[in-house]
Amino acid sequence: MENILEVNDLHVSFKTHRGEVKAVRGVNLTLKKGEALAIVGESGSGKSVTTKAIMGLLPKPAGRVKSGEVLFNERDLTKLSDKQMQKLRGSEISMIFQDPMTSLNPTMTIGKQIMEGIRRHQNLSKADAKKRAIELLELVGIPNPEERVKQYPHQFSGGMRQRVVIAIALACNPKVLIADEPTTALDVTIQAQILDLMKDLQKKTNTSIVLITHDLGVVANMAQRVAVMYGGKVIETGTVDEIFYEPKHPYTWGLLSSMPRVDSKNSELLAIPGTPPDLSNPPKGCPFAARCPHAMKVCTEFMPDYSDVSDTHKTACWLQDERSPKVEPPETIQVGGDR
Amino acid sequence: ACSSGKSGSSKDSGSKDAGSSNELADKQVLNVASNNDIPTLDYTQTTDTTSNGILEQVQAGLTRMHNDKVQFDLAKGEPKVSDDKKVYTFTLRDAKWSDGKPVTAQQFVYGWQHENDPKSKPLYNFLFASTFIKNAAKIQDPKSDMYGKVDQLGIKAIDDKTLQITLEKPAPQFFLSMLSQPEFFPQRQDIIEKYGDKYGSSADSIISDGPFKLASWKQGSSYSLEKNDSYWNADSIKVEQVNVNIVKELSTRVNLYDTGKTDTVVLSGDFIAQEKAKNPDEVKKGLTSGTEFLYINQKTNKYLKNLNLRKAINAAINRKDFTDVLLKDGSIPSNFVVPKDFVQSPDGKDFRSDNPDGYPAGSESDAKKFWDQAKKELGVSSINLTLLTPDGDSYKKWDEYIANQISKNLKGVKVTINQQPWGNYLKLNQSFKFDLAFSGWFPDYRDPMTYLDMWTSNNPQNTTGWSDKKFDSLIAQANDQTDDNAKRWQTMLDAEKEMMSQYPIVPLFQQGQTWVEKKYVKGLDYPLYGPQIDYTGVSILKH
Amino acid sequence: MALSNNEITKEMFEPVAMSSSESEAIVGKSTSFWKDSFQRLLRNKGAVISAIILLLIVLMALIGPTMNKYGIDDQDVVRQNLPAKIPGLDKIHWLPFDGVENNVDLYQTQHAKDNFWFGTDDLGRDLWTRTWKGTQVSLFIAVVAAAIDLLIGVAYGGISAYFGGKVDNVLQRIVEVIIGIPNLVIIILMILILQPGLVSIIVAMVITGWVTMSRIVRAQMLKLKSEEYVLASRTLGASHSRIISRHLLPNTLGQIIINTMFTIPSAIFFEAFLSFIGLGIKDPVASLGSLINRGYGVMQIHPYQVIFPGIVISLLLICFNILGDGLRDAFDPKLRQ
Amino acid sequence: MANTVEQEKLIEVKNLKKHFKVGGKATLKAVDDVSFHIYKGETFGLVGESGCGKSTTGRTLIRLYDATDGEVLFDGENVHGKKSSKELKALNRKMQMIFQDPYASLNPRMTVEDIIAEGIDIHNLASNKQERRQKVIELLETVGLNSEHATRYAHEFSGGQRQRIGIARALAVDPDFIIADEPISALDVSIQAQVVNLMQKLQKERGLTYLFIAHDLSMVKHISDRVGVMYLGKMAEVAGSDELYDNPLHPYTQALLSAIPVPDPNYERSRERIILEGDVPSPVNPPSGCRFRTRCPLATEVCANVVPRWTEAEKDHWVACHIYDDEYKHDFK
Amino acid sequence: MARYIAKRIVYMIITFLVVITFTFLTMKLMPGTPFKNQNRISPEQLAQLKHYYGLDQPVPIQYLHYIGNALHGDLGGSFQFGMRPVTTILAEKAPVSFDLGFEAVIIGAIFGILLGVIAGLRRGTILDYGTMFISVLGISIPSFVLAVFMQYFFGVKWQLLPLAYWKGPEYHIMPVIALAVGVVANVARFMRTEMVEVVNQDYITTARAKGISSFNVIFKHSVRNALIPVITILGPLTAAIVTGSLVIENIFAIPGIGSQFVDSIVTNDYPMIMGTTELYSALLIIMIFIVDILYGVIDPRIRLAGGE
Ligand SMILES: Nc1ncnc2c1ncn2[C@@H]1O[C@H](COP(=O)(O)OP(=O)(O)OP(=O)(O)O)[C@@H](O)[C@H]1O
Ligand SMILES: Nc1ncnc2c1ncn2[C@@H]1O[C@H](COP(=O)(O)OP(=O)(O)OP(=O)(O)O)[C@@H](O)[C@H]1O
Ligand SMILES: [Mg+2]
Ligand SMILES: [Mg+2]
Repeated sequence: MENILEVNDLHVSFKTHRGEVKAVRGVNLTLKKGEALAIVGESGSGKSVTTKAIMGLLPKPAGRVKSGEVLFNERDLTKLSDKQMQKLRGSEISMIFQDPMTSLNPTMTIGKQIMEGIRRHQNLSKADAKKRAIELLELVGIPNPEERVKQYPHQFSGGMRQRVVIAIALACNPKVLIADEPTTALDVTIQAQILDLMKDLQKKTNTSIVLITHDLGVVANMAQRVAVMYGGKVIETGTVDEIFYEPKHPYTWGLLSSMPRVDSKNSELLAIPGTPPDLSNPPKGCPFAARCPHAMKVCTEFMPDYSDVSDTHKTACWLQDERSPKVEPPETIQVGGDR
Repeated sequence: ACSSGKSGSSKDSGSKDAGSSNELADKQVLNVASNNDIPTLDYTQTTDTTSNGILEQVQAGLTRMHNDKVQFDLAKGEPKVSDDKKVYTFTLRDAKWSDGKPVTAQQFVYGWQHENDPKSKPLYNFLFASTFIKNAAKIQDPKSDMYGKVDQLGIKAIDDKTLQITLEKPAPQFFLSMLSQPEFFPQRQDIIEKYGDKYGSSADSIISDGPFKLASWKQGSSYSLEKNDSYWNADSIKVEQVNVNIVKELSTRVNLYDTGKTDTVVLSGDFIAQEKAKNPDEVKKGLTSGTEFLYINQKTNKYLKNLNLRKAINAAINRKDFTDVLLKDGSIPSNFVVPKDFVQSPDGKDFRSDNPDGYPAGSESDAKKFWDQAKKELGVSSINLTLLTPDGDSYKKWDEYIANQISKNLKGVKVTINQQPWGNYLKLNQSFKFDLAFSGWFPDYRDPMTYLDMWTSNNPQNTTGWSDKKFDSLIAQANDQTDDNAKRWQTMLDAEKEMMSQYPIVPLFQQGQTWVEKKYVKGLDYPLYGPQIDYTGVSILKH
Repeated sequence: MALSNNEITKEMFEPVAMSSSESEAIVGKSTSFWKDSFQRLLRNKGAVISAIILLLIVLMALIGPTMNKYGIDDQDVVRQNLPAKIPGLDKIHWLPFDGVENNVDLYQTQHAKDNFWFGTDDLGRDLWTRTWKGTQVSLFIAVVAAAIDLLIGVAYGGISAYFGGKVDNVLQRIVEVIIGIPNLVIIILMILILQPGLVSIIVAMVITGWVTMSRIVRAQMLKLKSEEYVLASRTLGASHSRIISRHLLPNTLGQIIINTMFTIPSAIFFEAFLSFIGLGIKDPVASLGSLINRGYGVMQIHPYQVIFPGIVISLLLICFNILGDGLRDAFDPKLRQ
Repeated sequence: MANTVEQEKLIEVKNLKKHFKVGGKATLKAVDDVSFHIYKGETFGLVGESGCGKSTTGRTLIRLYDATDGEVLFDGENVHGKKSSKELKALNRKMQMIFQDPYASLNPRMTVEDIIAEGIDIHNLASNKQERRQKVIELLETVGLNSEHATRYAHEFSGGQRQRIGIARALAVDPDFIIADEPISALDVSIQAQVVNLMQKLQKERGLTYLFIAHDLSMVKHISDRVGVMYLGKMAEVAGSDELYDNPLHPYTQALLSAIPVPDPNYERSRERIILEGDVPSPVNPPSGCRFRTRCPLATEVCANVVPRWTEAEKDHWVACHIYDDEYKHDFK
Repeated sequence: MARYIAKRIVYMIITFLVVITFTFLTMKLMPGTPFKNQNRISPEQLAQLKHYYGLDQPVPIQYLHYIGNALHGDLGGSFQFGMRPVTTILAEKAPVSFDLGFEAVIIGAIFGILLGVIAGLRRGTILDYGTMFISVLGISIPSFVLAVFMQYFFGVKWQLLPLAYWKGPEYHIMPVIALAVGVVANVARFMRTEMVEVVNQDYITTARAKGISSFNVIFKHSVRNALIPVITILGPLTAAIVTGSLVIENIFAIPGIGSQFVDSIVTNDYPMIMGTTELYSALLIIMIFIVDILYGVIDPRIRLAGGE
């Protein structure tokens, strides 16, 4: 499969009054056509910033792509002008945000908000755009779409709003859909509805998805591949099975074993001690070193290179180095996924 | 004197240049910027100089003040006077109202009665009593059984053109000038009843029989007078239109004048110097008949009973600096009671002609001397005095100066200013809750008595507590001498002299007036007595 | 990553034990909210400059009147309307300190021997003394009015929010009615009843002034009341007074300070406005407003009579506003991070 | 499990109701006739969708809200009802609460020492400054922090640390019972375990009883001995946690459980879900009868007309559903 | 919504009654009498006049009288204008003041919004600081000082604009600007805050993510939403402007109620003061009401929630 989206060595910084925050420090990602890539990781690890950089939506003038490239169909998005980017956004790449309660304009009807993007990208007449908006609402499972297009966001429940947001994102059949924690703010039962919908739509439209989430359950449910981020870097990436059943990075281990599982009862969870690094003053070496139970001297001094575990599985950890002592993943990790 | 219009003998109150060879402009329009709007043109409700002034321009009475002289206006020449000088019979000329109806004697009778009828809530009818019009005082007195019986008033229409006025005493010298006041004008019953409450509150609710008509009146903004062609003496009126704009800020008025948007503006304070520097020829000055003085309360303040203390206070105030440096508007220091240029004796001499500058007040050193003496006599070294004044912008500066002067020149005297709204001021003043009180007096009629009789022992206006037998008897004497004007005159001069030896009050100054007018304006007059501004003589030269 | 591999030696692969205290350590000095805000404020140049100017003005208001021999009511009409003259600065002609008006050196023509730094008024009073004395009075009025506003507003808003329910309902209805009354008009009416003067101006301004403060305090307290740390305190059994004094007030203080920073200039402005329409402080006592009122009438003739008090009042208003803005930024938690 | 060891009831909630007045005449029935009990030393989990009344239940239990109706017995003593301030204070010492938002639950103007010592001050548990400080340091160490942290302000801490400070504050008065209202939902996954482990450790050491509120079922199951499931102000089901997960009776519980994504790709691939239609109705206008009926795949006419009874369908397994009510059983297939 | 409006109207009436009562009592407490003029009035005359105008009756009776008359639109007669009905005078002058006030508010609002938008969008730049500094100046410099300066330069020195009166449109320029500057400053500051707030909202990011043009993002999404709360300050601001024009009206010789009010105060013209106060209050109350309703109409969240 060809890569539709490729992020190479992306660096993003924010200027704040406390100094420069290096939010993303050399991120590499690839997204293949039709697949769903999940990005998981610590809060503040740069997941949202990475996707915003892809979309060209970094808050100006504080945020800036310092170096690296974002290749979409072989075009480097970081080099595009505002105008060119606007053409792309919403038509080729779309995005969904976390909070459906705030991501819709409260003073504009749902219909208008959907039509806006359509009319911009697909020279449709007003009437046609409206027809399309109604179709889209129907597609995302909103009953009475003819009535609903005339309503305002506050007349919709949270789940409904997220459906609307998805409808907006899918309005122009984008090639890539970036969903930044699309279900975090929703209740489990509603989350299930939305995930179901997304999967369904992906099948229908063959859109590639980048899904950011904290919930490994959601990852397991939705994604084909996973990238694990920590401290502004991708520290491990691989297929879902590789990440869930043969994780190599101690952070991934921690992540997996700090979650209780409905189906297996452990007396104690494995907690990752300490707190994540301060990105305005990032550590020299591996960002996880300070919290890593297997940290070595080298970890605090040097950032490890990526090593290939398999064709699809990469990790950046000194434990992969042959000089390091052999460390077994905690037993809570169900190696091989034998269930 | 002759009744018909004005001869060329216009009196110049200031330094008006008399160059007269100039051609008249095609458009006879005068633009004025004034501080004051007309409060009302309902005869019964006017109390202020602006309203009265306008009424005197748009209406006419038996007489008219012009160039400081009494002229017969609607009266066709001198009245017939009875031997006891108590009954005057006037013949009216054929004058018309602006709606074409004739002016009749009955309209006078109605006017006077209306003016004295409690139902019309008149505000200024006490003039009828002061003029000794028969029964006027009783009709106005709620306690009298004649209260409100206006048909008992001493006025009668013999026929359409003959009017008879009866007085209680021989008519005072000011009688004819008093008849030029709007209160004594004829009134149109039909119009007044037609408009009711709204009468006199808009340009179309009044009709004119005077030199001008009120052409428009936008309250608070502007009004304009237009020559009244149906006025009997319309031929003598040159100016066709007078536009008056109400502008509250003096600096704005001056700016309007400087930019040629208005032809005349009354000045005060520092603007006088400014305009003098800019347009020296256009600044005019004149006196008014207003006098300002301080009451001294010797009724409840035991110190102020002391003559030397009163003299000291009187001498402590440098009036010359006050009028010349501070006011600059042509006001003059007054060490007298009856103002200058206000009224002439029967033989034509000004009341002040014998001592134009008044009685000497003394210098700063005199003040010290008097004060030292007073201290010895009173056995004190310091006293505190309050200076009661009405509130108002102009008083502010005056108070500060006066208070400062007294404190500065009489070491040990401390003066505190107590500014009060008018009603409170009156109350405090009447109940003697003050030490010194600022006051001013404008004449109610054209006679020295209007300044003098209030100081008699039992006069309610005499809120000084000063009681002087000699003065009282002189005033009584003068009031009984209405049949011998020369004698009466001398008695009044003596009375003033007596008063000014006792200092029941501290006279301060006689108000002046300064204004600018463009060179092409001729004949604009701010008379000492009569209308506030007299437009009847105005003409506009080519410019 | 291009690392030269030879820097990495074998012994660097020794495991190092991470102590828990290390991973929990917090670097840097402990900063309280106030210290933190203060530091942020210090970084705001505008606010710092404003604060310095305000300090200077306050200082001058205190010592200015004593710096020459004239009192506020030392009149001498002979020296009336002299323009400002400061020896030294009088050589620089574009500055208004050369004693010259309309190209005439009035000090010569009026034979004035002394220099009047801000000139004199029409009664010959020294405007330097009067300006600073006026500043003193204006500041006094403003600060006292603001302080009383603060007391009433905080008490009213606090009670309303804290006790809620019926109390709140009644108190807020009252506020709603008061808001419907134009405050300028109220102030004027109050002054008319009370007679112009220091006390009545303050009373008149306070009568409506506290409403803003009370609303701010109420809104803030309502928000805080349901904050979890207040609930936590309640579950610990804290008394009303403890909750108010330890939790609600300290967390409202920022807002209170900010609002006060805006109340003071508006009180200064109101006083000036009242003086301007003749309802302010009565002479011979001066306030900035009464000075401007006097000077304004002759502004075109003797501009210096209005310029100096005008500059002082403008500086006061501007600086208070900028400082207020600065404080708001400094206290705004949104600008933290 | 704990419930077999110790059966003494610490908390008994009987027909608890809490209604809020919202705008005009409408009332919002946040908690409507809820009954359950908590045994000494156990952890009782409370789950349910957002807005179903979990927090309100917790807060009414601890008298942050006055109950509209019903009673709450703590060790046999009614929490509500008239109380002297002394009695109230005593009660406050025994019951404590931990809050959801680590950023909002610490007063930003106070040092950590003062925050933790608040209970000590209120109840006069320290005779002097030194003792107070000593106690604070002990508490800090209990929650894995140290004395250096005492002088710092809340904003300098990370979310997990703050949450632990909140726990230390609650522990300061040495309570028997702690209500934890979503103590971990605002924390990052890697931090959640820190807090949960700490809570479990403390329970063991001090014999605490917890009411653990959360909407994360996996965590609730992990920590709780028994679990209550709420729906729209009503209790739907109460059972031992294993029992509930293995044998959910209420259709809502079943749907809830099936909706949780499991972090296991293989499992997820093969899993069948019950996906509920629609949203939770408004508690201002709840549906008649069974409140869940509008979304229930099994709903019949009865459900609209009759409010389901609170029945013990199996031993120690309570449910409010007509399906398990002998009277209506036959209406369902 | 209807219920809400009804409730608000009841409040308006209560507020208004309170204002009337307060004003009435104030007048009763005021020292002095209205009969201050250049004329002299003796105490007897004063008593007589008081009798004429019913000022010697017990206060409660005077109050009931006043309220009764007020309900018929009769606010009494102006003492200083020969008892011309206060309502007539107000009816004549109010339009001028309202005209001036509304022009100032509209122009001020437009420029204020523009400046606020610019500052809000360019937050932290020179443009932002510049705009905000200007608006601090605008708030700080009293309008009357500005008015006098403008009058001197534009009217007298350069003679570009008429320096006084209220006639053609060119007469409006200076007074409206003098008043509008404060509005501009206030609105700009408020607008900026709202813009900064709105620009950081998620829905703006959503809008941007749709790829619509920056122009549309700014105007259709940001400005529109930022404007809604700005409307709330326009009500009180309009009232403040109309009241605040007292001095401006004097300076430019504009025949409005503002300069009238000052005159009434100076002359103790009770009925006029009361009438004007009531008019101002009515204006403020109605403006607040209108703005509230407008707010509801513009913001669908409130409009459709039925004013709960
Ligand atoms: N506008 C900004 N200004 C300054 N710093 C920012 C800004 N936005 C993000 N950051 C910083 O960048 C870092 C990465 O943030 P990001 O939002 O990408 O995290 P995330 O992985 O999405 O976390 P979460 O899971 O909490 O959403 C954080 O340290 C954050 O503080
Ligand atoms: N103080 C209050 N006034 C009015 N309504 C309230 C109040 N507190 C809660 N509610 C309402 O009561 C209902 C239950 O709220 P509660 O906070 O108990 O839910 P919850 O189950 O804790 O939800 P979440 O999971 O979102 O915390 C909600 O509809 C909420 O809006
Ligand atoms: Mg994020
Ligand atoms: Mg909750």
